[in-house]
Amino acid sequence: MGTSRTDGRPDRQTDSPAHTESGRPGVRPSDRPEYSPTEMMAAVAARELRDGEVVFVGIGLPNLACNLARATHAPNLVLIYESGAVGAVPERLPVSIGDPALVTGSLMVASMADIFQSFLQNGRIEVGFLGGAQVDRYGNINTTVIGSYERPKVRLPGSGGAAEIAIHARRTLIISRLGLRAFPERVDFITSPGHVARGGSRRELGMPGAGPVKVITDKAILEADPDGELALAALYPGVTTDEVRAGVGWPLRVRDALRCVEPPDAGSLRLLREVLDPDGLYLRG
Amino acid sequence: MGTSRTDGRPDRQTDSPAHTESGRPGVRPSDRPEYSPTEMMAAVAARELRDGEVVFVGIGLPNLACNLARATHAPNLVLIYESGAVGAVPERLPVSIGDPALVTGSLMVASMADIFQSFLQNGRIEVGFLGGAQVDRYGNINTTVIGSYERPKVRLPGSGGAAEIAIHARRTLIISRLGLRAFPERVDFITSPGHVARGGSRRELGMPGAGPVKVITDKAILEADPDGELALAALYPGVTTDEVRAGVGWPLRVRDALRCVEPPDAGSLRLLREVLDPDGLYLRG
Amino acid sequence: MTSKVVTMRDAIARHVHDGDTVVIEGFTHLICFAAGHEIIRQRRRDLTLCRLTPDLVYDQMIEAGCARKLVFSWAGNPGAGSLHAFRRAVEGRGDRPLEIEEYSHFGMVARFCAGAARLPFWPLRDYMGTDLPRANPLIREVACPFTGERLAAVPALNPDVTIVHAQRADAHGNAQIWGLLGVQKEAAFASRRVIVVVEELVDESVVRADPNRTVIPGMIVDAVVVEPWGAHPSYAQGYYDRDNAFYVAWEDTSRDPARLRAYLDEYVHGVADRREYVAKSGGLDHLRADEQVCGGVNYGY
Amino acid sequence: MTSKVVTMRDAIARHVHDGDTVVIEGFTHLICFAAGHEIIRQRRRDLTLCRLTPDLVYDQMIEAGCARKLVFSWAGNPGAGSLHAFRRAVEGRGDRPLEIEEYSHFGMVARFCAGAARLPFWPLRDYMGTDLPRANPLIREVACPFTGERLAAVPALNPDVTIVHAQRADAHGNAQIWGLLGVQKEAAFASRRVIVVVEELVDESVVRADPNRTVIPGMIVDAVVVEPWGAHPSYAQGYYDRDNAFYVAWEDTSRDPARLRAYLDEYVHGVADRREYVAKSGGLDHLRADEQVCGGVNYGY
Repeated sequence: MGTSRTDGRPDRQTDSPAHTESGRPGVRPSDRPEYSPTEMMAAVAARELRDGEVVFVGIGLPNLACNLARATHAPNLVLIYESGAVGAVPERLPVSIGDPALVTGSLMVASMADIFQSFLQNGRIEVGFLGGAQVDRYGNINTTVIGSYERPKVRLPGSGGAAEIAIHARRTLIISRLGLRAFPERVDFITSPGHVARGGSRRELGMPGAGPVKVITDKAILEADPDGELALAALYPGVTTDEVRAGVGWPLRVRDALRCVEPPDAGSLRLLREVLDPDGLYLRG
Repeated sequence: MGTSRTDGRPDRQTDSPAHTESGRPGVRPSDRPEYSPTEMMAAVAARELRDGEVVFVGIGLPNLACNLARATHAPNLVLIYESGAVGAVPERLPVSIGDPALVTGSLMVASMADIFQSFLQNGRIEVGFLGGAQVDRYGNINTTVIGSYERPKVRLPGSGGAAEIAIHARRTLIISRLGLRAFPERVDFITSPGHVARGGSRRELGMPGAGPVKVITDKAILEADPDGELALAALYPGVTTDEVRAGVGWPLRVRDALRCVEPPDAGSLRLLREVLDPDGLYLRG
Repeated sequence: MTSKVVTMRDAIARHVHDGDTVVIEGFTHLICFAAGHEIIRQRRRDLTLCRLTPDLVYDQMIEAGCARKLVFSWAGNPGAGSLHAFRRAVEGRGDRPLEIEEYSHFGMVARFCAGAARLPFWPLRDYMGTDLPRANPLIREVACPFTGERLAAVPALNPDVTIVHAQRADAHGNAQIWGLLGVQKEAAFASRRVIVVVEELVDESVVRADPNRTVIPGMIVDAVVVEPWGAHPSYAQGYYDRDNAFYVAWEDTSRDPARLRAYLDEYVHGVADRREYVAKSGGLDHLRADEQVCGGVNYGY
Repeated sequence: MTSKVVTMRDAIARHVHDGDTVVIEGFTHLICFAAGHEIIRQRRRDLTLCRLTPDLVYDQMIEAGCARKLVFSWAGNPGAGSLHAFRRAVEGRGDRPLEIEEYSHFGMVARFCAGAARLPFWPLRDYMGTDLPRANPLIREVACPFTGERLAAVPALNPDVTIVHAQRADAHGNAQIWGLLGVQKEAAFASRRVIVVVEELVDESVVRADPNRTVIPGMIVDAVVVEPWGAHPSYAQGYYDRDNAFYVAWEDTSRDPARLRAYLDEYVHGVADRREYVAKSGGLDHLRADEQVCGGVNYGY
């Protein structure tokens, strides 16, 4: 996973093609088309998906990322929704995790008992997407309460399927915008465990999946160091380390080999804007 | 349940209509049409089924009995087969428990996981049919081995679904021909528990169902006394108590209020012979 | 067999009592708002409401004062915001308290599986490293008798009554569902009483023509209610689409208790039945489904 | 995605190895005799064969010397008598020993459920008062962490390879089954490798037109074999009827080891593949199914 540095500057070598996130030649800031941080997050998430993988998809950015990947480098991605749709090929942008467009033309409809037992607990899900109101230093996620459980300041929706996705997916990708409220040192409540939860590490606690491999934010990518702590691993174009640090509620480690993330290409942007979310339902943010 | 007597004669009052098995007026021996013991067993079993009940059906005589009941007094009987067919209306005589004719036109096909968990273990099965190579003094059934389990003289098929039917069906009906080999005092192996198994009574062992309420033989009906021991409860026309005793490997109790079982009526015989088993596949025995 | 078809009013009057544990299931798909509204109209009280996703239907029932307790795993307005009646109650800003019992989706699914199988618990590999067992002492552990491994365990959920919406059923309640199946089957089998609500009542022969399509057998059903559009604003695959605008608008409606109550007054208390609701909602024809009919299969032999 | 379609010969050569735990499932319906015959032809040895009902297919494999062990719950010839190769082995009258591990149907179903869910055990309320736990020490007990009740427990069954026969699948193995479902789905999900054998290869669009009909998703399938009549003498609903005369005749065939071996020589070793088997069996046209096609349903929205 590499070591971390603290000087806050990206490594010079990160401009070389071999170190860009997509593996294609880097693009100089002046060449790149205009794009929003949200579009960048969708594009970055899409790149994390390999052709043929089985992905547990959520609504919003994860759905856009998966369908962008399907339309570009991963045409055989298998999209599974916790609602039961397997191999979904939605003809419109799904606005709920149980949208009828996820069923029509899908490969299979499974009962939720099968989705959780025979697909997820069985170890068949390669990638899971997670997000939430709070993500902490170890990649733990809170979607339950702000404040105490018994007397919450803000009651959030709760786990849904997130706890078990966090435990069972072979790897997870967290998507969340930086900010001190979103990235506290410790979450108020661990809904979905990351690398080090109360009680021990994932392995000690018997979690089958590898946990969050990347936290995709609006400014940078964080990755877990071997001890489970999230570190700054890659910066988006034009972002400084200090900007990222300012959005995180703990002293953030910075990797020595800090990478520079390539912006979305024109084709991906066109797909996102014209085909996948023409009304800007999720991209407008 | 009544008490038992040992003089071996049917009670005089059993000729009165109120005490015949079918509840209809008794028929004098000289009036009755010719019928075989197998036809009698099928007819007697059919009478045990009430309209609207849910029955776990086996192949052979139980199937004939259920379809006879459906065609006569119980048109709304729901037939369930362990293979998954629910509400089957077979258009031909099924020759296996998974016959395609059980599926075509049925109300539902359930997976076997659902059949055993959501139907049987759930307590939805009102009547189960059982039979086997050996039935003992307490209604325990052996369909596993003659001799020892490790070095069997005869290896029988085993439980199939019988063990759990015996445990969960609200009541069971055992169909078996009398004979010293078929009715030993103690079975060589308890495949399907009756009233008193090794280890205690049904209630002590936590079995949800009531167990065998009747053992329908080719000569008489046995029923369990309150202590779980089978007793002679009703004789078929023309059969003596001694004949029944000769077919049972223990000193058989005889109920004081010994009933006389009415023979099959002409309509039932015609249905059995002409509609339900025209080739005599199961009735020929 | 005598028909089980009754009106929604009669079904709720007969089968849903004050203090009952009630399940109106359906994951996004086939959520029976018609039943929820009738329960509100009949002013049931002290209900323990269970659902994976309380959704708008339970938000309405909470505001209407039907609920004593909520058992759930995800309490949001899918894709559109919060359930504000729920939040007010749990955040201590509401008119009355609301007890909660919280799981994850898998935990709720497992509870229904145990209930359907009439086992007292269900094992699952879950909850390690989460704070959920701390929040809910009914999330426990069980040791495997073969490996010694400690697994999570949740208790069976056996509701007093479960209400399942389906595309079609016959008069005895043999119900066929396609599209998302959620936990409808498990919830129905777990329940003491079952009400099946359908878009379309069909002859038994329609059911018998395709028995693999049957999800709930009539033998476990107590009442059949025929209620077209009964799942609106959720949807029924092949019948009508989800009314997303309604879900989006709910964010503002439910945030303001006065507006929410005005909604209930007009669309729930202000109508006698579902037919009037549909009329008041403008007919809903814009949501009617396109035709995309699949082929049949051969059941011959 | 590249096609997974291979010949039966290649599928067995690649996925069934000496010493494997092998499941050919299908309860009366869709028993893949074609796969059993190819395993015999390729002379696999020391297999642990698991099935609820060993049926004729395992009786043949036992006689052919493929099996070291049999895991089962009902070992008879349905409606027709005994499996005599099985009986000879277990009664000590055969050429070689056969280890057995015996459950009831529910126990076997529960083992596959645990395997599919990748749990180490499955709880069930069963076996009290029976001698089965005495005969099989893998039938154990587990205590409910809520009620303290002691339930039965069986261990997961996770085969090396499961072979499932289906009416149709696409080239990636998305398989649709109707009629009796047995434990096909659970066995496939429990298995390390899965071979799907179909009566008919269909375009992916046929599967996608009716996704609720899909029982096994291609993502868990390793090989697809197209083998019409591959389940004979069992049956495929909508394709051909069960060959009951074959089952009845098996009683005499299997009772005599010499006749059984003559059968294997002629119908298994004596043919190169399923096509030749069907031709040698006289074409089997008398078993072809009648047409009884159900209607479709609307997946529109």
